[in-house]
Amino acid sequence: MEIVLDGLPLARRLTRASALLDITGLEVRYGGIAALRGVAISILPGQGVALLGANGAGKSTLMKAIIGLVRAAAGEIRFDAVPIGSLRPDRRARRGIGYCPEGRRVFPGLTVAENLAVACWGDVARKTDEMFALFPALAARRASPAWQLSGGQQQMLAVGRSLMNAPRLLLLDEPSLGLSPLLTDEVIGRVPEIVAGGTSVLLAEQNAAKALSVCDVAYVLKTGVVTAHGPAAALAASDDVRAAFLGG
Amino acid sequence: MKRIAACLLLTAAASAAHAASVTLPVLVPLTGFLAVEGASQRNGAILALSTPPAGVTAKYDVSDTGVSPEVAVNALERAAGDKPIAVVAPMLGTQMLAMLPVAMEQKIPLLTISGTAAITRQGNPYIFRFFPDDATTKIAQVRFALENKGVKKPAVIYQTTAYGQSGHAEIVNALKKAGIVPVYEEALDVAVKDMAPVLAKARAAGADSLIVHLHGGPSALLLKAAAASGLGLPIIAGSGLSQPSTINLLEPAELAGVCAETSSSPVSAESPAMQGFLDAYRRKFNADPDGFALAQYDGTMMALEAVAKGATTPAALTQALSSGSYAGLAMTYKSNGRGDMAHSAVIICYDGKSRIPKVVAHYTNAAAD
Amino acid sequence: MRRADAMLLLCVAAYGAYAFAAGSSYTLRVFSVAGIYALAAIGYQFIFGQAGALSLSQGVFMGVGAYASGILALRFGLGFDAALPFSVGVPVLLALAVAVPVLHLRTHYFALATLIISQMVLLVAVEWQGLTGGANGIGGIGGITILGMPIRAGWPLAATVWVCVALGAALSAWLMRGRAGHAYAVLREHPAVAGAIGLDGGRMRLAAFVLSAAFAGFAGSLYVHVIRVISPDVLGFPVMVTLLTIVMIGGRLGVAGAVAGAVLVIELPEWFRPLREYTLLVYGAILLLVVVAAPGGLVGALRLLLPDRAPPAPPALAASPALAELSGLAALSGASGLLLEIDGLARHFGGVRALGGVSLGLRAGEVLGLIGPNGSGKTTLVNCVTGLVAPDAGRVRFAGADITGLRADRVAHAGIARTFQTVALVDDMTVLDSVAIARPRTDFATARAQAMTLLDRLGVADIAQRRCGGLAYGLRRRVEIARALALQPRLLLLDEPAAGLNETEQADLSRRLRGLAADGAALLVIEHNMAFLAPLADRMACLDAGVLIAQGTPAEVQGDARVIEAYLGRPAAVSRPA
Amino acid sequence: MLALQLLFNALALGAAYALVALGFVLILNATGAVNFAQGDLVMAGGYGGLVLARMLPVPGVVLLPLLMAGMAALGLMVALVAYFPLRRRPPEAVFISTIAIGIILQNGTNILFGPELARTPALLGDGEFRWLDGVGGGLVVSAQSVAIIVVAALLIAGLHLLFSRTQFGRRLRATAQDREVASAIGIPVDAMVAATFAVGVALAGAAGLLLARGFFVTPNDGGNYMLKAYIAVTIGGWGSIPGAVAGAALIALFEVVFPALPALVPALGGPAFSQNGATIVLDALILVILVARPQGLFGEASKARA
Repeated sequence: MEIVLDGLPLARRLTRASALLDITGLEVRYGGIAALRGVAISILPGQGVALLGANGAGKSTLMKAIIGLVRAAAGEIRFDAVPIGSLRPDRRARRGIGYCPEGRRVFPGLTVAENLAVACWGDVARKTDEMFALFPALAARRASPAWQLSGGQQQMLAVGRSLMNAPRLLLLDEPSLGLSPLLTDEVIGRVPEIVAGGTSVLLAEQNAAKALSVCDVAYVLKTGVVTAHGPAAALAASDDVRAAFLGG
Repeated sequence: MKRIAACLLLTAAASAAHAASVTLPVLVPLTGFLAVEGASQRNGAILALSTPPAGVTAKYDVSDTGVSPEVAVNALERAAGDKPIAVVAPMLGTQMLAMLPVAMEQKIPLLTISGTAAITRQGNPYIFRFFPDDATTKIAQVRFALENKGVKKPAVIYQTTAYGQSGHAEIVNALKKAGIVPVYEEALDVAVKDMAPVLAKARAAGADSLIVHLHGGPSALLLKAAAASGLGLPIIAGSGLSQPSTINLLEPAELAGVCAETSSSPVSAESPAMQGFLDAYRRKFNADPDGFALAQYDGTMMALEAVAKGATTPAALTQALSSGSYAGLAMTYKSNGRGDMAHSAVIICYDGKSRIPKVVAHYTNAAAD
Repeated sequence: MRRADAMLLLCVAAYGAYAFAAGSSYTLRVFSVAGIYALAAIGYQFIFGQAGALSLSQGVFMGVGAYASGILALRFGLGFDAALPFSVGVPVLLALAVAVPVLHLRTHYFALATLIISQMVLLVAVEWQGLTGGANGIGGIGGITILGMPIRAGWPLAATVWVCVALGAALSAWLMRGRAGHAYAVLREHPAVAGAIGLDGGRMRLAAFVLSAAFAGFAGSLYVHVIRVISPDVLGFPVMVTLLTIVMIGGRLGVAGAVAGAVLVIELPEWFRPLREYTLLVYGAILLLVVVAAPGGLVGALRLLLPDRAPPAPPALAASPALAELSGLAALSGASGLLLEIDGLARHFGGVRALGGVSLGLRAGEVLGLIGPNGSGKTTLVNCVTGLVAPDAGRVRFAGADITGLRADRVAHAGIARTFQTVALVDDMTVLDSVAIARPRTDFATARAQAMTLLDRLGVADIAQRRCGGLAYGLRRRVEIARALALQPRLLLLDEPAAGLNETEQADLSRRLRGLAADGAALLVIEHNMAFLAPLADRMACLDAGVLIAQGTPAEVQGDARVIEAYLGRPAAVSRPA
Repeated sequence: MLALQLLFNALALGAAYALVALGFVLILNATGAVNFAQGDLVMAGGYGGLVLARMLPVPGVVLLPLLMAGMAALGLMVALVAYFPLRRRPPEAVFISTIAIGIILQNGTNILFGPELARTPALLGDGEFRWLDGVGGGLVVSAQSVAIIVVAALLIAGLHLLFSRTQFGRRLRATAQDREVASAIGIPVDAMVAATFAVGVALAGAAGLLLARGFFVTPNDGGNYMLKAYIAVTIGGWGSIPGAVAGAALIALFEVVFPALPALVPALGGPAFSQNGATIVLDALILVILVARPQGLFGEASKARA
């Protein structure tokens, strides 16, 4: 067990070749302002990875850079060892990256079933049934327009939608946002199941304890820089995490 | 009279006294809601300009005036730079009103077929109108309705355009003189599609006939709706219905018993000279001429004849047009002192079997002569 | 004036010189008509450019002005000059009448509303034949006379029209110089900020609309005496489309754009007249090409090609008059001794509870840190206090007065300033002007000098003349805080001021904020960054799901079990698959 | 009987207007921009029908799919020329670029076909059915009007099926609702927007063919249809598809039934019930709707426009 601050440990260098997602030297700028600087992250197949950090630390920006909604000013993003940095978002999604945006952003005028269907390029009926099995609360509301759902149901729908195309990597951006603790448990509690199904998960969360409890590995972002990373259990006990949120 | 016109046309070469080359630009609306009428104007003028009297060569350029006064004035100012002997001016009344002061400044005679009454009432010596004004045509329309159709309780339906409002005033005037008040009046926008409400209201008002003063398209829509609803009332329409391109959209049966006023009906080919014009027009433009085309042809020809007789400056031409008389194909043209050259109108009627109307009545506005 | 704008005006002047030298009545007439459209377009820039509202009634204002002048000339023999109060006044009255129901509508709804009003005016003009002559219009209107002197067609007329254009352009430039132009830029780009710095957006939009109508009416009265006929054509949609095209092609802002656009758009079809029926086809194609190729219009394109030289030096610091001191504010507090009292404030959005009855107090000279997870209602609280959002329930009292539901600009004038979570500065404006604009009731030169003092106070005086667009994040933050301070607030609400700042910058900001509090201002600081907030705040409060869950000293709040849980959460009560 | 006749006429006219409005609202939803050429595209559809009819002497119903395919291609061109280069600009830019497209279409057809009235072939035939001839003028139902209603109903139903039952249609809707997320879950949004233009313009073309039989077509007709679509969409609720259909129906009622009310109810009268009066009353009604119920009659309150 080791925690490495602002460095690249030897172990990580060894795993790069087999990584599902490998990011090096990523820099993203908004106007003249760097939102991410020199970010390096690696995710193995079947791994649950927590991305921790306070508001404004750059978690969402990193998610968007991976799916392609923001352009990287520098650095490389490899998925399955293939550089994807120049691809359009829809191309990246079709290669096997599922994206569940911050704030849910379900399609309000589409029904629950339709929200799921539009994200699927395979057997829609089978995948839809799978999602209803994963989130039974959604099954009862399959014909309701998404805007009528409660916040928790919308979040489940957004997660379900991002899983419809059987992604190998799922990007979950702040799924607990605006949810009660009970609902947060219900949504984040699905992560181990998803990981067990063979999908790697990158979970950006400000609810650090919960995120760490369901992930194997964690990265801590602070003002656009990775300040710590390591096994989840180690980070849970670390002062770095607490510091990232509550100062000190 | 018509024989004289024919002779004039055939012997034009012999009567040429002077050789002259003149510029006579054609400024007419080729885009916008009056583009059909403008095209008739252009064709009539071009036919005259391309077959001028012997000894005269006419240079002409065609320019679009659209429908706004501003563009028409620009076009006239631009044409004035070429030192024209006269210009063919658009039939849109508002454009003519705007062009009149410029014509006065530049001393250029305007040859037009606009029916708007006001344009010859501005005291402008440079306006020459070769189409009977609204008073003449509407008196003909109303007299025909009263005298031939026995109309007592007419419904008057007109357009909200300059053409429609100007004609409407004259219709109501003419009816008033005969002591008749329309039982129903309605003004229609050119965009009105469904004529059923108008017909229903006319019927509900107890109308015994429709006196219609609409542009070509709306006239056709009205006739279609009337035929479909089995209205069964006499319809006496305005010159909008005399255009062959409009008539072609209607089935002959839909036209049965419908009459309309116009200045002339070239497709009816009442005389050999008119037949000659009809043939020449069809050859050149692959279309049928209407009364507007013939009037503009006559008017342009009158000017060219005057040139042939020595009126080779705008001033001389103005003088010649305002004092002379010309036996054209449609009628004899002579100014009443204000620039109104045409003083008679015809009524055409359709028999329900053919799209070619018969000229059933000629009316001359004696008061204007 | 910017170099690009000057260059465009020079081009127009050169063309004008050519037109006058050529002396053909055709060229001069078209140039005169272009001048009339230029005037109407300069007016259109107020509402469409400055206020950023797509109005489709500018053509009708011009037409109404034309009708007013034309009818007065025909019925009462009034000359162009004598009729001016009416030809400008009638469209202005129409604009005022229309503004009440529709001016608050946004984007396409405003566009459609103004379009429909235009259609109604056109119908009235066509139907009211007794007054307007109906569709036939009325001819025989005299040319322009000034003090009884008739202006001949040709160069005297063109000169008269273009003198009017020059006067109109000068008036427009004068009205939009200094504060007003910058105020409209803020209103257009960041409407919420406009309220927060005390600008009355509604009144500004109304002023722009009325000015548009006035210019249009003036242009219309020229038009009717040049075309010498009144007809409904001048009220028709094509005139409106022409004006819109002029401004889109020339540029939405800056009189140079309107003038150059008008000359191009009016002259172009005349240049292509030899193409006959293809004229308008080619015109349409060129219009499309220009819109696609030059998004900012001619002005925008030229400004890229001809960037401005180095800006003039800022006002000297030494000469800056000092701002009134902020101290002595404690006396203004309410009976309870609190400057700000929030009592039971609640707000729902749709079915979501953003604030569920929050009560808080703040004394003068105190710094209160407000923390809470994302979505816990912190920003909504600030929005409710500053009048951006109306609360469903609860009261807000400030310095003893009830300010609940007060409009944002009034709240600002009462002495409450704020910053925004995402920095909202106008990219094209200089730092100095961005701050000076918020100085209330001060002439702009003084305001700029005072703004220098504030910039200096925040350590950014050296970038005063730079445009905000290219600034680094930390600098933008400080400019925004300086702008809030320019209101001389007694209460300052800061929404995540440290976000995006590095540690040195944070320390610097913290020191400066403490200084403000020491002067007697009250500060409410929303922040996630505890390292920054804890030393700065006298007290801290924590919101979670719209409810206050803790209040006390920073140490107390940071150690509170509920706060830690709200931030770090409990471990999920799920078992991992084996 | 007259009332029935007028309602039927309004239904036929409203059905055609609904297609115009639907094409408009689809593009509006997908791009957030007003396609000001929509009316001119309806006009172009009329002339397209004319061209096809000259090449193929078959009933209009057979020409309709061909025309819609051709118009869809034209829609793609419009998207390529007037929308995609401007998609990152404020919506006013597309406003102007589509006005330019309208100018080009209007003058292009004027050059190609001349200004005369033109007429497309009937969908099926020109027959008409008459009932109760004796009673108050009887009820006349032309085959063309029935065909318009049936074709429009089929197209609207087809559109509904497309949007609710096909992946393609659902993805079009998803793209219209949140373009960024749509692209992030794998939907090629540019292709979807282009497809929306194709569908929207194909509908305009269909409306053109339907309208140009009974009401003819000239190159100047575009502006009028554009205004109708704009108004229908606003009455119904900006972006609402059922709203656009209802708005179109309301416009048709105001054109056909409202001005005829004095013939139905003799007590009514006055200038309000003239054809122009009806337009002013409708205009005033729209202003009231805009001010009092900004989300339109069918829009959701959540999509407020202020």
